[in-house]
Amino acid sequence: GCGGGNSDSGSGGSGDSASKNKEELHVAISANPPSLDPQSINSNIVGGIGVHVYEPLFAMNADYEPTPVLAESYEVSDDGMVYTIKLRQGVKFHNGEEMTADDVVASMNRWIEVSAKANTLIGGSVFEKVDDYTVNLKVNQASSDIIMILASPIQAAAIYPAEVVESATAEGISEYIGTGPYKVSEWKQDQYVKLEAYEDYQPSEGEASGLAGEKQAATPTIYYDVVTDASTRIAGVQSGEYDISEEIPIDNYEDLSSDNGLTLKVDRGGTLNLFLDTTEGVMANQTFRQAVLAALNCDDIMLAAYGNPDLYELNASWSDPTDTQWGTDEGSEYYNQQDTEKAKELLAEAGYNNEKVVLVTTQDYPEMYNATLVVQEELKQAGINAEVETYDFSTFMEHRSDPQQFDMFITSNSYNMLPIQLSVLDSGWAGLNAPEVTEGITAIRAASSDEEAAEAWADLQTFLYEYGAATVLGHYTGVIAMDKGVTGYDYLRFPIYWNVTASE
Amino acid sequence: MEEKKNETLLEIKELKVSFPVHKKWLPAVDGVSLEIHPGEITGIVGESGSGKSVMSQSILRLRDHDTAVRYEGEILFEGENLLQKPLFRMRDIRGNQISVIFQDPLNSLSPVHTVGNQISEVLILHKQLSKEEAGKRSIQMLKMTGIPDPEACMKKYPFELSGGMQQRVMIAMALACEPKLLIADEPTTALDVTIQEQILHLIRDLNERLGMSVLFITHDMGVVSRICHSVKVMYLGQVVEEAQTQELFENPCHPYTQGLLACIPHLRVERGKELPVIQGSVPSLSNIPEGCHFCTRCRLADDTCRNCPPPLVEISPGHKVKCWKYADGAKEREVTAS
Amino acid sequence: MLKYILKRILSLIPVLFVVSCVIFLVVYMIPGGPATALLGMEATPDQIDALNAELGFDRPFLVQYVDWFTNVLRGDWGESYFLHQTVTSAIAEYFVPTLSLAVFAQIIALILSIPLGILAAYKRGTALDLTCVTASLLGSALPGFLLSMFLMLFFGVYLHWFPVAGYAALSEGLGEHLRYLFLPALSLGIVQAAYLTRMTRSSLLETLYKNYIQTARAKGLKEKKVVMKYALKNGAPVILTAVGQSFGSLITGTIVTETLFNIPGLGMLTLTSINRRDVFVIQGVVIFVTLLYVIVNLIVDILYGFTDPRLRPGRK
Amino acid sequence: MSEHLLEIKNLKKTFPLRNGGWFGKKERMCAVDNLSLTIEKGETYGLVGESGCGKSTTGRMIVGLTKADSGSILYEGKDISKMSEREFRPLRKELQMVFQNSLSALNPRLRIGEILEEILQIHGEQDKAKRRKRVLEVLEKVGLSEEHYFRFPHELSGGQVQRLGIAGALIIHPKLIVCDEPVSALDVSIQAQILNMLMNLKKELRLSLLFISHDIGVIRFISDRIGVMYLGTLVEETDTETLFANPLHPYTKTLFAAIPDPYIQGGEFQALTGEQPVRTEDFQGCAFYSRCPYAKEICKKQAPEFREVEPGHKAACHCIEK
Amino acid sequence: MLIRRKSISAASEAIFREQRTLKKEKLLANPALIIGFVGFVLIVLLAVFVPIFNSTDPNAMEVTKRLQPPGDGYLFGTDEFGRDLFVRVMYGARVSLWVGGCVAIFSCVLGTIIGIYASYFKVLDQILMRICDGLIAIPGILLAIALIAALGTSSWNVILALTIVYTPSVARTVRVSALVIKEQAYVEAAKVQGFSNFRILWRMILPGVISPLTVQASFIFAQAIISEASLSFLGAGIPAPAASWGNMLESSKMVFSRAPWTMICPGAAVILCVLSLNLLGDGLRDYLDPKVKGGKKKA
Ligand SMILES: Nc1ncnc2c1ncn2[C@@H]1O[C@H](COP(=O)(O)OP(=O)(O)OP(=O)(O)O)[C@@H](O)[C@H]1O
Ligand SMILES: Nc1ncnc2c1ncn2[C@@H]1O[C@H](COP(=O)(O)OP(=O)(O)OP(=O)(O)O)[C@@H](O)[C@H]1O
Ligand SMILES: [Mg+2]
Ligand SMILES: [Mg+2]
Repeated sequence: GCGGGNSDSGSGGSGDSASKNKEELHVAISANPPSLDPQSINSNIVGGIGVHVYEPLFAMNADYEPTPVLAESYEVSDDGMVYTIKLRQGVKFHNGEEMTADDVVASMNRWIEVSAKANTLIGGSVFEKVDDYTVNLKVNQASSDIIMILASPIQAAAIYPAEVVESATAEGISEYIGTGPYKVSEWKQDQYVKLEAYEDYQPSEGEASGLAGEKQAATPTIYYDVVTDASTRIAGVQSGEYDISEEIPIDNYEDLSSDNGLTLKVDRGGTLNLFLDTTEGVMANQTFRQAVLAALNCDDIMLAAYGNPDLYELNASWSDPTDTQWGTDEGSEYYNQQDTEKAKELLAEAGYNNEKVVLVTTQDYPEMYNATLVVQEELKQAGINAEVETYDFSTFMEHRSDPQQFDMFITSNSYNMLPIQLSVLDSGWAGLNAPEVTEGITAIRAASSDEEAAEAWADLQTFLYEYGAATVLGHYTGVIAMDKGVTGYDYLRFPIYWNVTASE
Repeated sequence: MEEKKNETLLEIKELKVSFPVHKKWLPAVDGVSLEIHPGEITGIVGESGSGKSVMSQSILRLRDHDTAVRYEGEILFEGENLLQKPLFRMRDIRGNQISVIFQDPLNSLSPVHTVGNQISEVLILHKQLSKEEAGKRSIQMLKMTGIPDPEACMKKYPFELSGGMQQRVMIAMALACEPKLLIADEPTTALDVTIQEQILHLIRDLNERLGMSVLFITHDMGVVSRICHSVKVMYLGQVVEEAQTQELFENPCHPYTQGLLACIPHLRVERGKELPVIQGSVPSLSNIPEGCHFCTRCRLADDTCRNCPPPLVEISPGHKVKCWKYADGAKEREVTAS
Repeated sequence: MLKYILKRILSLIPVLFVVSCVIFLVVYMIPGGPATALLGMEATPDQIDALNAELGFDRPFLVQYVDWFTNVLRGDWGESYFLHQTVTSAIAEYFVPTLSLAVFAQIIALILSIPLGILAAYKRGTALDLTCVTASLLGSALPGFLLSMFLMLFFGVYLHWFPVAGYAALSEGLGEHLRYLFLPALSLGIVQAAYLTRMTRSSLLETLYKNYIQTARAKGLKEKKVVMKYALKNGAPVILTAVGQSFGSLITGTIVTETLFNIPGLGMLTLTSINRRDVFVIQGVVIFVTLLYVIVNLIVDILYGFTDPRLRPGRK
Repeated sequence: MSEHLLEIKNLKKTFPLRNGGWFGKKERMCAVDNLSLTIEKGETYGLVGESGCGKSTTGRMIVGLTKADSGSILYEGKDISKMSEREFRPLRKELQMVFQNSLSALNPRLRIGEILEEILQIHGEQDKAKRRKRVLEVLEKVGLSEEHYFRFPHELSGGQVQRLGIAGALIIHPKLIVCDEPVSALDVSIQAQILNMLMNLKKELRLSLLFISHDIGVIRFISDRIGVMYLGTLVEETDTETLFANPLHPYTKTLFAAIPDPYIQGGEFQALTGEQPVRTEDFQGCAFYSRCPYAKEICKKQAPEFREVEPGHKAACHCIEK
Repeated sequence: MLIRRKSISAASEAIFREQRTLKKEKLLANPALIIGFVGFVLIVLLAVFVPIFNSTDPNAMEVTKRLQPPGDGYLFGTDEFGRDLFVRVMYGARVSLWVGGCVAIFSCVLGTIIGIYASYFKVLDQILMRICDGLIAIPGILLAIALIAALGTSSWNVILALTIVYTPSVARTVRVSALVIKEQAYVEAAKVQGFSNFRILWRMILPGVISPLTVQASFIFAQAIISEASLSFLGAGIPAPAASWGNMLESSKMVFSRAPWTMICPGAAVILCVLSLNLLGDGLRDYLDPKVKGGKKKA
C-alpha cells in the first residue's frame, strides 16, 4: 500500500515528528450506532462513522458543491432524464476487490429504495450498468438537483460491494466494507467501533475539502468509544481518556471553555422545531395554531434548551441561514412573536374552550425536553391547557407518529442539503397533508434556475408558518470538545477525523 | 485442710451490686461478704430473685459489657481486687481460674456452634492445647459428665440435645480447665438424680484431687447436704445465715432458713398433705423494707425488725445469723416464749 | 442435599415459564418496536411500520410467543437485531464485566460494611455508632449517579488515579481489569455497604445480648472473638440474606453505574435492549437474571445451613 | 377401663442421629420407643427417668408439638396424634403444657398481663375487665402480685418466670397439663407453693397431670402413679406407694439410691457404670443391659416384655420373678 | 393497655400510673426518636404548608434568570429554567414523600405478608420464594414502561413498579428473620396454648422482624425517592413540570458543576428526610423493645 504509506508519512510530516503523534485516536460518541449502514439509517452517528468508511459517487466539498469522489465525471442527457457517470478505476474495497459498475449499480439501486431521503425525491429512478466503469442513471423526473441529491451526506449513497448489498436484510447490511480511508476493524457492541487506516486506499484528487478531496488517515487507528452519558464524555475528555468528545451538553460549554487543556469546536447543527398536529380536534383549527405560534418566546425556549446565547441563533429559516440559496427568513412575522395578548385574542377567536393540548416529549434528548417544558409554560401563560407527556424514546416515537396521540411535539432536525428533504414536508412525519405542500415541492424541483427555486421555497416556508403547521424555534450548534493537541479537525455535517492527529 | 483455710481464695467484702431501674440504682446484692478458701465448697441457697446469680456473675464482672451496673465493696481473688482490674485483664481469670456454669443451659450455649467446638475452645485458649488434644480432652470431659456416646455428642448442636445433656455440656465446659474456683449456678436442676449424683461426684472429686473451690448455688437442699462444706442463705440481696452444712440442717436459726427447710418435699413428708410454705412473696427491689429484709414475711417480725437493719450475730463458731432475734438476750427469750 | 438442590432447580421451571410469558407480554404491550431504534429519530412512521412488519412484530402475541418458545425448546434463544449475535452469546459476553463488577463491588461492600456494622452495634449509643449509622444513611440516601460522578471527577479527572470510564477485559491483564473497574465498583460498593452496615448492626444488636455471649465471655475469650465468633455467627442469617440480596441487586442494579462508567455489562444490555425493544435479548436477560437470582438465593439458603444448623435445608 | 382420659399406645419417635454429612444416609435414633401408658381423669402421673430418655419428647407428642412416628395417643377416645393442626385446636384448651424453661416460652415483647390476657382472649373471653380480673387472680394463685402485671418476662427472676409458665397453663382451666419439670428451677419455698397449688387444683378441678421431674421427692409428693423411663421406654410403672415400698427394676433401685436428702446422710451411692447405648432403630435387648448389675445373657438379645409383675405393678426386666 | 379502674385495686392503680410515667420517661429518654419524629414532622409540615402560604408557582419560569445562585430573592437559587428552587423543593416534598412513603409501606406490608407466610408454611415457601425470584429479576424500567402503556401517566405507575421491585427483597429479609423466631420456644408454647397460626404469625413472629424491617423500610424509602426520578424519566411518574426531589436531582446532573445548589438543595432534602426517618425507625424500635431501657439494653 503506497497510498497508505503516503498518508502515514504525510500525517507524520504535518505533526512534526511521527513519534509525537498518537497511534490511536479516541472519540467518545453518544450512542452505539444501530448499524453501520448509512444508506438506510438517518443518524448522525452512523453517518459520522460512515463517511470515514464508505464513499459515495459524489460528495459535498466545503462549499457545498457536489464533487466527484468515486465517480470521475458525468454527463447529462439533454432532456435531463439520463445521467451517464464514469467511475474511477483502480479503487479497491476493503476486502481487496476492485470497485466496478456492478457494485455501484447494486448499491445505488438499493440506496434509492432504502434511503428515505432519496426515495421521496428520486424514487423510481434506476441505475444501470453500461460497462465495467460506466453506469447510467435514469431518473423519474428531470430536475436540477439530481447530483446534489446523490451527494447529500445524510443517508449517503455509500458504495458497497455487490455481495454485501445482496446479503443485506431488513435490518441492514451485515458486512461493513467500503472504499474509504478507514476500514472497520472491530465493532464491539456498546463499547467501541474501531477503524483502521486502509492501506490500499485510493484518495480522489484535489485538496481535502469537506467530504471530498484527499483523505489521509492521519492517525492509524480511530476508536469511536460509545459513551452514552454526557458527564462521562466530559470527564473523559478532561482526564485525557478520550481525545475528542462529541455532543457536549451546552450547559457545560462555559465550564469547558475555561479548561486550558481543551479546544471546543462549535458547529452548526440544525434547527429545533415545534410541530403541530393539523388534523385532530382543536388543533385542526388554523386560528388556534396561530395562537400557539403567537404565544412562543423563542429566546426563552432556546435559552432553556441550549443554555448559552452564543451557541444558538434565532432565525425563522428552515434551512441554514447562511446557505445562500435556501436560507430565507420569509414568514418571520409568525416567528418568535412573544405576544401573549395576541395569542389570547386568537384563542377567543378560535372559540377555544380549554381543551387539553398534549405535548409529547422524551427525556432522552434533554434539549427537546427542556424546550417542551418552556413551551408548555408559555402556552399556559396564554391560557392554553397544555400538558406534557414524557416517554422513553421508542414510546415517544410511537406517539409522535400518530396525530391521535399528540397535539404538538418538539424535535431537533439536522440541516438538510435541500429543503425538499425536510421532515416537515413529509406527510408521514407530523401529518401535514396539504395540497400546497405538494405543489410547493413540485415548483421547487421544476424550477429552471436557482433563483426561481429559492423563491418557490420561500413561498413554501411562508405557507408553513401561515398554516401553523410547524415553526422553527431556533438554530442550534453542536459542541465538540477535544484535547489541545488535536489538529486537522474538520466538519461538514459530520465531524471529520481523517486528517486529524493528536499529539501525545 | 487446716493450713489451706488460712489463706482465702476469694474474699468478697461488703459487695453491693446495683442496677439502674427507672433512674434509681437498686441493689440486687446488698452488702454481701463471704470468704472462700481453697478446697472449700460453699453453698448458696435462697429464694429466687435474692441475688445469687447477680453476685456470682459480679465476681467475673460479666455484666459490665452490656449493662449499666454499679459495684461497691471489694472482690478479692487471691488478694487482687477484681473490681479494680481493667476489664480486658479479666480474660486471664475467666474460664481459666474461675469458671461458671450458668443457670440456664438452654440459652447459654450458642445454637450455631457444635458442642465440641464450644468445649475445646476453652482448652485451646487457656491450656494452649492443639485442636486434637483439646478434642480428646473434651470427649473425656463429656464422658466424665456421663453423656452417652460423647464422640457423637461433640458434633451435635445444642438444640439436638436434651436439657440435661445441655447442662452437662455446660458443666464439662466449665470444668475443662480445672479452675481454681468454680461458680456453679444451679448446675443440676435439669438433671435426673443419677446423673446429678455423678456430677456431684465429679465436682467433689476435682475438689478433693485438685483443691478446686466451688461456689455452689442451688435450691436443692438435698444437694447442698451432699456436697457443701458450708452454706450461706441469701434473702433479697443479703446473706441472712451462714453455717457449716451439718450445723445448718440441724440447727437452722433464721426464720427464713427454718421456713425454707420445712417446705422440702423430702421422702418422709406425708403425701397428699399440704407442704408448709413461707407466706407472702419476695418484695421487689424497689420496695425493700427499711429494716430486716425478711420482715414482711416473718411471723415474728416486730417494729424493730421493720425499722432497723439487723446485725449479723455469730451464735456459735462459724454460724452467723442476721436477725434481731439473736441480737440480744431479751429478744431471744421472747422468741422462745412464744 | 443433592436432592434438595435438584428440587430447587426443578421448581424453577414453572417460574421461568411464567416470567418469560410475562416479559413477553410486557414487551408486546409497550409501544414501539425495534424498528424505531433501528431507523433513528428522523424515520417516518411508514418506514417504521414496514420494518416492524418485516421483523414479524405485527403478528399476534400468542403467535410470537409460541414461535419464540418453540425455538427456545430447540435451544435457540433468538438473535439480537442490533448486536448481530445470538442472545446466548450476547449474554455470555455481557455477563462477564457485570460479574467482575459485582464481585468486586461486593468485596468492597463487605470490607467496608461488616467491620463498621459490628463496631456500631458493639459501641451502641456512642458517638462512633452515630457516625457509622449516619455515614451509612448518607450512603443510602445519596443517589448512585451523584456518587459515581463525584468519584469520577475526583479520582479520574482531578487525581488521574483511575480511568474515568471504560472497561478492560480480563485478557488485558488483571491489573488493568481492576483499574478500570475500581471506580464503578467503589461507587456500587459504597451504596451496598450502606445497606449492609445497617443490617449487620441491627442483627448484631439482637445477638449481642444473648446469654451465650455471656458464656463466651465467661470462658475468657477476647471481646473480638466473642463478637466475631458468637455474635456474628448467630446473626449471620440476616446478614447473609442481606449480602445475597445486595449481590443480587448488584447484578440488576448496575444499569446506572454501567451506563455512567461505560461498562458493557448486563445492566447496560438490559437498558439498551429495553430502549431498543430488542425483545429476545430482554427475554434472555430476564430469564438469565432470574436464574442467577435463584442460584444466589440457593447458595444463600445453603449457607444458612452452614451458619445456623437449625436452618439447614431438609431438616424435619 | 374405657374411660381413660389419655391413652398412649406403642408410641414411637425417632430422630436423625448424625447431623454431619451433607450427602450421607442418616441413621435414626429412637427417642421414644414402644411406649404405652394411660392417665385417668384426676390422676397425676409422674414420669421420671434419666435425662435424655425421652420424657420431654413424650410430653411434646401429647400436646402435638412433635408428631409421633407411629403409635397412637387417644385423648378421650380420639386419636390426637394424627390430627391436623386445625382439628387439634379445639382440644388445646384442655391440653396444656408447662415448659422446662419458661423464660424462652414467654413472648419477650409482651408484658406479663398481655401474655396471659391474650391466652384468655383466644379462648373466647371477650370482656376486657373479666380477663384482667382472671389474670390478676391467676397471678396471685401462682404467687405473683399485681405489680408483675406490667413487667416483661425478662424482668423477672427464674422462679417468677416459672410460676408465670404455670399461670399460663392454668388460666384456661385445662383437663390435662403436661408439666415438663415445672418446678426444677424454683426455690423450695416457691416449689412448695406450686406443688400445693397443683394439688389443690387437681382436687378442685379433677385436673390430670403428666408430671415430668427429676426430683424424686417432688414426684413422690405429687404423683398418684409413677412411670420410670429408661432410654425411650418405660421400665417400671405402678402407684406411688408400691413403687417406693417395692422398686423392682434395677434402674429404679439405682435411682432411689441416688436421692439426696438433707436428713438422710451417708448411704454411699453406687454410680452407674458402663456405657449408655444409643437406641437405634434396630436396637436389640434390654436397654439397661450395659449398666445392669444383674444382667444375664438373655438381656443382651431379647428386649424384656413390659408386663404386669404384680397387680397394678408393671416392669420390664428378665430378672424379675413373677 | 387501659385498665378499667373499678376492676383493680388501689395498689394496681398506683402501679398503672407509674407505668404511664415510665412510658413517658422512656419516650423522653430516647433522643433518636424525638429528633427523628420532630424532623420528619417538620418536613411534612413544610411540605404541606409552604405551598399553601407561598404564592410562588413552582413551575413559573423566568428563563433569563436561570441558574441563579442562592440568595437575592431566591432562597435556594434557581434551576435551569429559572424556577425558584426553594418552592420546588417544598412542592417536591409532597411528591417524594408520597411516592417514597407509599412504596415503603406497600412493599413492606406485602413483603412482610409474603415473608411471614413463607417462613411458616413449607409449601407456600417454595411457591412464594420462587415467585419472588422471578419478580426480582424483572427490570423496574421495563415494568414502568409497560405500566404507562397500561395505565397512562400517573404517580401510581412509579409506586406500583417500585413496589414490585422492592417487595421480594423485603420478603426474603422477613422470611429469614421469621425462620429464626419460629424456632423459639415461645412460639411452641403459643401453639400449645391454642394460638391460631394467624395469631402466631402476627402477634409473635411479626414483632421480631420489625427491627430489620425498619432498616429496610427506610432504605427503600430513600431508594424510592431517588428511583422515582429515573422512572419519571420514562414518563412513568409525576407528569412533567411538577417537582419531585428525584427529578430535581436528576436534572441537576447536567448543570451541577456550574450550579451545585441545584443538586445540593434537593439532595439535602432527601438526606434530611431519610435521616430523620431512620432516627425515627431506630428510636421506635428501641422504644418498643422491652429490653432497652434508656438507651442501654438489659441482658
Ligand atoms: N440488669 C438488671 N437490671 C435490673 N434488675 C436486675 C438486673 N439483673 C438482675 N436484676 C434483679 O436482681 C435480682 C436478683 O436476680 P438474680 O438473678 O441474682 O436472682 P437469683 O437469686 O439468681 O434467682 P433464681 O434463683 O431465680 O435464679 C432480681 O430481682 C432481678 O430482677
Ligand atoms: N430435635 C431433635 N433432634 C434430634 N434429637 C433430638 C431432638 N429432640 C430431642 N432429641 C433427642 O431425643 C432424646 C430424648 O430427648 P428429651 O428431650 O425427650 O429427653 P428428656 O427425657 O426430656 O431429658 P431431660 O430430662 O434432660 O430433659 C435425646 O437423646 C435427645 O438428644
Ligand atoms: Mg439465678
Ligand atoms: Mg426434658
